Amino acid sequence: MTIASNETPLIFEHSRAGRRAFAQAPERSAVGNIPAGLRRKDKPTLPEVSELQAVRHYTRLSQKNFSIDTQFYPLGSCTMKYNPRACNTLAMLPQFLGRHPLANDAHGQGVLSCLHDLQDILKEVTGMKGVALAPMAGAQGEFAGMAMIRAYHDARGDTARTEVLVPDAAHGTNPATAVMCGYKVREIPTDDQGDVDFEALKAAVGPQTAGIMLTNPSTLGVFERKILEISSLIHEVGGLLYYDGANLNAILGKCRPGDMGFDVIHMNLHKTFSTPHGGGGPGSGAVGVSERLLPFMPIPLVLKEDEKFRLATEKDRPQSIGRMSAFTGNVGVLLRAYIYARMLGKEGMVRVAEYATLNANYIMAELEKAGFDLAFPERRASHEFIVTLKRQSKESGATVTDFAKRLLDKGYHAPTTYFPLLVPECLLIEPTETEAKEDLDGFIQAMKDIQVEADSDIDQLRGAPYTMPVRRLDDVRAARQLDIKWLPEKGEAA
Amino acid sequence: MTIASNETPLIFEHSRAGRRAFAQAPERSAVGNIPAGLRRKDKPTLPEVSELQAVRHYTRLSQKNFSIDTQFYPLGSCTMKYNPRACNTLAMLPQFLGRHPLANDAHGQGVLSCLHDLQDILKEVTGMKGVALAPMAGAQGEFAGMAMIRAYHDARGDTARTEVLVPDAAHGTNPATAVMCGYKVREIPTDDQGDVDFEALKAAVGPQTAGIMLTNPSTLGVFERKILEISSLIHEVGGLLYYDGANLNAILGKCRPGDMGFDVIHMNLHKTFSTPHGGGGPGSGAVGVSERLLPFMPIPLVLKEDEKFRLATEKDRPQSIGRMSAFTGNVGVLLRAYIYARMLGKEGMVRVAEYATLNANYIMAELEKAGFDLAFPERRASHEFIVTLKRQSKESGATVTDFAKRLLDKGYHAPTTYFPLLVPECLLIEPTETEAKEDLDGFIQAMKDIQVEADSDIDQLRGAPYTMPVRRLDDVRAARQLDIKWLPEKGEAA
Amino acid sequence: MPFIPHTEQDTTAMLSAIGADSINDLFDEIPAKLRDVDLSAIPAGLTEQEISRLMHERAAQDGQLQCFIGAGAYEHHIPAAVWEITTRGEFYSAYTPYQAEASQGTLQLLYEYQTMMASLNDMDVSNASLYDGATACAEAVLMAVRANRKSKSKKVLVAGTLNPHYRVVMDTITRHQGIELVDLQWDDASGITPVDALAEYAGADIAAVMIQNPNFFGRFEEIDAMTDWAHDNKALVIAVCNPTSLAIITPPGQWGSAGADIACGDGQPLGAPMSSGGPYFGFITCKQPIVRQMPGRIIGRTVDMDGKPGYALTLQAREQHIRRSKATSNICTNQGLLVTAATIHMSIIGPDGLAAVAEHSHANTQKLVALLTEIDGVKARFEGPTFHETVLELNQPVGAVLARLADAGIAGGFALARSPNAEQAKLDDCLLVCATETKTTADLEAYAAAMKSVLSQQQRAA
Amino acid sequence: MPFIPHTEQDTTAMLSAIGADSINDLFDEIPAKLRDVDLSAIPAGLTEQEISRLMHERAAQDGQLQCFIGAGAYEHHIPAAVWEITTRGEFYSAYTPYQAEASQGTLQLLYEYQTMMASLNDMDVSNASLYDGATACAEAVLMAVRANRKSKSKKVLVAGTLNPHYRVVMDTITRHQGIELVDLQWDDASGITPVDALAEYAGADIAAVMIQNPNFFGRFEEIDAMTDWAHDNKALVIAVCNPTSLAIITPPGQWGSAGADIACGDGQPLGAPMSSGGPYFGFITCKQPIVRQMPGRIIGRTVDMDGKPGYALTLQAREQHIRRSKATSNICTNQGLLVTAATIHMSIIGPDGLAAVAEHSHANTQKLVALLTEIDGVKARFEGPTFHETVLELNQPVGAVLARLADAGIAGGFALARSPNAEQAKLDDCLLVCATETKTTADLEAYAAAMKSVLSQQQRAA
Ligand SMILES: Cc1ncc(COP(=O)(O)O)c(C=O)c1O
Ligand SMILES: Cc1ncc(COP(=O)(O)O)c(C=O)c1O
Repeated sequence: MTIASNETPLIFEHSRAGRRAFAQAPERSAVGNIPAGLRRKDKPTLPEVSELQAVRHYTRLSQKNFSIDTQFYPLGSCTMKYNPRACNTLAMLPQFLGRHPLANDAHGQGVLSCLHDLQDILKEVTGMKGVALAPMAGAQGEFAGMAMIRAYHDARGDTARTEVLVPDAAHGTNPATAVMCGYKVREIPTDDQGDVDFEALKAAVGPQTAGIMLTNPSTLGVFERKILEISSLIHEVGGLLYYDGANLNAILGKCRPGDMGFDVIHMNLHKTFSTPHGGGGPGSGAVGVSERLLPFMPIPLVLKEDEKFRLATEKDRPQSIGRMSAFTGNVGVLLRAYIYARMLGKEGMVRVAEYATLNANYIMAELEKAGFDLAFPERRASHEFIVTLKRQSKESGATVTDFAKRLLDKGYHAPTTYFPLLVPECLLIEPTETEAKEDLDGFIQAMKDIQVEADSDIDQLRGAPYTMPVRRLDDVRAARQLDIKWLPEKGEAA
Repeated sequence: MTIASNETPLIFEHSRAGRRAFAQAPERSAVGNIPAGLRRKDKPTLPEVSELQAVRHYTRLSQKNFSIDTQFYPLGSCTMKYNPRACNTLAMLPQFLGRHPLANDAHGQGVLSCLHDLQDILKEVTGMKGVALAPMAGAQGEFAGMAMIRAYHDARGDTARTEVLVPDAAHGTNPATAVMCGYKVREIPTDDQGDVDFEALKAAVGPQTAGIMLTNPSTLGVFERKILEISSLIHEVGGLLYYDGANLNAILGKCRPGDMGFDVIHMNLHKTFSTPHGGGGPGSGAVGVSERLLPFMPIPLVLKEDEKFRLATEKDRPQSIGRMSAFTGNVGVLLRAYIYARMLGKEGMVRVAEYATLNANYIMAELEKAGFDLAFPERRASHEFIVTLKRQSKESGATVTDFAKRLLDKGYHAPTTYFPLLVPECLLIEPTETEAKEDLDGFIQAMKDIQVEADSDIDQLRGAPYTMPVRRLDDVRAARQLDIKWLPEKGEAA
Repeated sequence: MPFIPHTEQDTTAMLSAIGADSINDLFDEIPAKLRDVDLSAIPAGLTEQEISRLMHERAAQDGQLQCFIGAGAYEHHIPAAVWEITTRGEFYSAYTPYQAEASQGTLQLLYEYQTMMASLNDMDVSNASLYDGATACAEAVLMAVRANRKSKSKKVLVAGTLNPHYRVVMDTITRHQGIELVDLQWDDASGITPVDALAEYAGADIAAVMIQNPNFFGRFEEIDAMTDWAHDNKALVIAVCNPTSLAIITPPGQWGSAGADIACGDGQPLGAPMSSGGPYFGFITCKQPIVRQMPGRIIGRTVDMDGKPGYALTLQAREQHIRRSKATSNICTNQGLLVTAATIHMSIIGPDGLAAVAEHSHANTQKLVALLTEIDGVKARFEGPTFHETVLELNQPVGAVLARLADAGIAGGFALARSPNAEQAKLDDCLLVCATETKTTADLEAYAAAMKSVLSQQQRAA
Repeated sequence: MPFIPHTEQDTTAMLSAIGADSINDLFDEIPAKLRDVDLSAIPAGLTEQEISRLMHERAAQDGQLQCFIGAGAYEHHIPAAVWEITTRGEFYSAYTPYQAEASQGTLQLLYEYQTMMASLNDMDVSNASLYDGATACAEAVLMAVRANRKSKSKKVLVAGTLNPHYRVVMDTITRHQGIELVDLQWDDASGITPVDALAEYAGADIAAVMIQNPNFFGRFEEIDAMTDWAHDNKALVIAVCNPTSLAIITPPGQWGSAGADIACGDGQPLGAPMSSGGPYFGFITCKQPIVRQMPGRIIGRTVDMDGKPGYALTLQAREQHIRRSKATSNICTNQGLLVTAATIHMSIIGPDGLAAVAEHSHANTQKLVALLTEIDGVKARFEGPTFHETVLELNQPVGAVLARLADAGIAGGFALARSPNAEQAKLDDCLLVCATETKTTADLEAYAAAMKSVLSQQQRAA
């Protein structure tokens, strides 16, 4: 409808010199003793608009987004489930928002107790021996994890370990992280059932192996069945196991990375623990560790002593890999995760995995019946699974992108496309546990309808989307004719 | 765009027996000692949905509305200006929300002091001698006002006054209210300049005149120039003057009803004092009175005694017309109005009238230049003015409804249509002070473009709107084939 | 200039387009002597930061008591989602849905609301809200008098157990239309209206009988017998109900053999915070045949030019903007945003959730009454079951006890001595208490402990 | 089952479609010995009402101190509209905008953000956020080392006046990549880095020089001389800035004759509440030629199939999901929602508003320092002007003083003894204070009065 489909001018186009939301800032005043030479002479290009103009502009912009609150969003690997509103409301209580990070612990017993309890809950549900909440997203959790592995080897004088093993299905953050921690990455292939190719793995391990980074269930949507064998193999050669917890939703309360033999794990609290993704973040990548990595955990940690809570420092944790953020990490995100965890409770944790898995297997079964090819038809889906359009794309020319864009027209966010890289023309579909059967059915029907369209009217399909604020965007031009900042002289939207 | 343009099923269509937002209510429990015979046997048709389903449904529904936060909304007589967000946030502080209306005054000094200060501010800005905040909307304020006029006459034993004078341009609530207060309504015609026809008025007044209900500036968008003469005339015959404050925005801080000689006035705080209209309400119709009506004000009033605040009761105010609501009126609305009034301050009040009037006169001037006919071309606009499409409708066949619907397509809410009733094919246009020149220019351009379309492609115009969630609706069918409740057996949206 | 976007250039350009020299010129039609306004008594404008600080200070003055007061306003858990969605700009800052095509969000929601409210009352139709429970009762009386074509009397019998705050508003509003409201006395032992009280009116011309159930004392009226009596005597029945109770208590549509004709009340328990008294919203529902006598807005489902379903205001010919002096009511602005909240609230908690809330509120009140009546000097005033409010009798002046409880952070209930209904006010040692589902056992015990301590101190002091 | 919509019938139907007997069967590929999890140590689930009560209790424990701490996190007024819009579901509950056509809201907002942030720093380009100021500094170092093709050394000179919390994180993150961070000592009298301190590195292979201005002590560095020195010596310049200061202080793009090459910092002062340390967001901006070395997401404007403008992620070939082990950083999830808030915040307050905030924060800090240094036992530690933070020296142990001030409801500042930078920690009688525009004169006076009373009591006790 019109509300959002008109082109929306940039906020700068509403700007007029001297306009301002006058209730929102004091009048200008003298600059006191700051020497003129240190002062800015030009005016930065911030918009000069009224409060109403800003409110209207951003309210309208918001309407141009798909989101969990408005659409089914089966984005594989991303766990787009309902973000309970109470988590936001309660994490934003004024005392929580108003506390300075360097205020003393005595005036922070409330927030610290929540963080401490969250550490405990995450320990229990992952089976790890310690949990640190410092990392600010999954990738930073990975960094903390790999840095701990490195610190462990270093502490033992075991410095010949230069290599980290990463399955070819891994998320890009895994190899990128290993490199940031000074390791070389060796890719391990996947077998035709979606498991790690065990023989290849055996061939790859050795004294140079610092560790392996795995996610289980993997990004292929299947549970790594030989996980215990892999764990023994790596440990035997002196390596450690890293668990990428992006897929923890699949097994929450059903089985635990700690029991599988992992030494370190990060959790994406913005996935499994339902903190919102906010159009890109923030997240939280809390890490859990086994006994041997306890000394190396990042700080701060919340300690409980005599019923009082305090933040551990370098003094308490001399072997720590250090700090990941200026202060205490994404505390507001952690509060949301804590509230969510308490609302789930022990009974609720396991239901997450159960119904997420039920939903994924249901869509998988129905799509298979409808003639779609599964990447791993003989496997159970975990909380997600992969459809490959390789055959169709040959038959009709319809690509994964075509399907994705057409789904938008039908009111569904597209699944993850072209990831993992090793499955051609793939869609990674993750419905999550918070979606109802009839919404899954709607999505299944949409997929079938698009298939019909692919077979009957490929040009129509290729033109999708038709009902979004814009049609398919020119990515190549975006990179070639780089326009990443509005310039006053550019004037009206080019 | 798709987000909202799909037909949205009713919430009941998402309902499944046994589904529920389980975090939101305790488990069912025994009904204790309530006898079985008193208990309900059937289940009411409330939806059984998950929390996500409810959130998604109503978030999507909201996107189908035009609103101040998303569109220019020049709805005459309605003062659709920016509702500052802080007013909402601060009126919803937990202590305000959590206070029971029957809690003692000692635990309500904060809220009562705000209401008391608001009474004072409204007194000053209207020039009245007392203000009562009890009425819950304009129409209830009118009722309170007319009931006070009646109580005044009755208290003086002056019971022969049976008639209330109402200009033909008046809002429907005026005559409806007069009747609820037991009066007969006599309509007074308007002269060709938009003023009350003074000769007709003179002829109509007499010992039977209880009073007159006026709004000034009137709903014709012009200031009643003979107001002082009218006031003398009515007072001479022993009648009282009622001021319908719906248009107070036009004169805020510029001139005062009290100074014009009005005896009672209601204010629509949801207009002039910018509390949100909420898709239909709530409002607040605070009333202000002259000296002689002070004893009759509705209760409760907030009294200040020894720096403490308390609510006046029947004992304090034996001649009061009584209570308008179970408790203290729409307190939350009053808090919003208070916050807004304090943010405006004395300097801000007058700017409201000034810029609201500037905006209206500007659009009026530009539309006149563009060939539109004004209802009163020789008059200044107040904060609003009237365009009449009588000529065009003859020439091209385009009606006010056609213009209104086409404006929606262009992203503007329609002005008020076909009101006041005495001007044929009229649009009552009120931009308010919070809209910027370029948005007014956009609206003016849209009006011109529609005129062009009216002259060139009337069928296209008649088909509008095209970009809303629905096209023009069949009002006749709505009234004839009454469907005002969903029935399970109706099934899918009929 | 807070909230005003005009730059100096804008203003200049606009004035020149108008052909005026200054903004002041635009006011030149206003008589000069009116144009000199002194606003010096109004304080200067505050920034948002300043007003924010002020309002936080004022809010802090009010504190936050543990609330055991009911009497027409009830503390219930409101899901966080309710007001987060309700205050979205598109709902919050929209006007009445006069342009239906650009208001389908609000209109569909109201249609859903009408469905829920009608069903909760088991009545045929609902309007889209009135101001509050009290004005809903007043409008219901006016409506009944209009609707009862068989009656000429404009006489309405009103159970004396009606919420007294509603009763006084009914006086204010119906006073000028020749309506006669006759109060029925309740039975002193049971706190309900004896059907016998009606006997004296048998055969008289009565337009309607108004009954609140559960009544103001929390007690259950003999709704079936009263309803049948009214219908036998050609009077309409106006039911007044708390919507929470309707999840588990016989709804008005099922009273007696034919059901009530009009059912109304206050929607506050469905998602509106207590807020010192408002905004709440009044609901009114009725039987189909008298829908054209209904006051207020009604939304209907219809179709657009393409035959696609959509929603619009309907039956507007009842309303003041069309019918003017002959309208069913003068109401225009209603309580739309509260209805928005209530609709979302009902959707989230659902029929089972609402029933659970009712059950727990009932159970908590029973528990509280049991704890309190164990204390020396406290006993239940009326015999028989209650819903979620109960009248207790103290052996000491209630006002002083409540003041002491408030010092201990407890809003202990409503002193019936403060009832604006003079008959009720005679129950001057009585206290109406209420404990909703928001109270834990610890809360109830804390109240009982505080009461015990207050009573024993007062006793000692006396 | 909170948050799970499945009815029993749904579950049964779905299992039968799958061909499984029970949900448990769906986990049959998991080795049996892993499938027996004991969660008994986790508490049972709470309803929203219960968790709400718990969180309110915990929040109350923290209280609300008057805050005079800065040191990297600043209390500023945040317009109410900022978070009301930011937490709208469409922003709050959206993922990273991978499907551009269904994410134009977030994408256009980010494009606007990039414009504002680049302009505030007077740099060519901005990314769409990093985690926080500390990690932004670490990424800036890695980026500079990659970007400075002329340098082989991976050696970066870092002003010792850099925020010490940033400095330790830089260690954590850059440690494994052969980076050498060399700290420069400040001048003891003025609290700034003497240009002379650089002399010893003249002609050496230095990849970059990092300077914070205003520095951690609130003092202004000799940015022009340092920048020119660096460029003369083929080193890049990394500027670290507080965005509030940029409204009135020379921005990095104007440092020296060529401007800094990379400018970064923490965006918290632009609309993020202090929240015990997060979530905030890191910003990073740079000169156009090195944009391909930038970490994190970048949004570009492009056109759609119809030639209509639109926005999309661009230059993704730098990122981990494409470049994997060769990416410019491993960052994936960033701090998008905080950037949303900051963009709305900057739009509402505008350039003049931000300048006014900076000016008032400066003036308030000056006033506070004047009041405090009137007290016996308090003096300014460094000579010269400061922005909105100043180091004071007390004649008593700072820790004890702060504890007493906290009892009086005042968070009095940051004790430099707690600095993780050992050199800074030597300033162990020193206190870093900050008074932003949120403080009234009465607040400043109350702080001074409390300080006076605490110091005189401590003196007496000693
Ligand atoms: C499998 C996997 N690993 C790691 C990550 C990185 O997590 P984050 O985005 O929180 O940095 C993701 C997130 O997309 C992921 O899907
Ligand atoms: C001129 C006029 N008078 C009275 C009213 C009635 O006010 P309310 O809707 O608040 O009852 C209105 C509102 O539309 C109006 O425009």
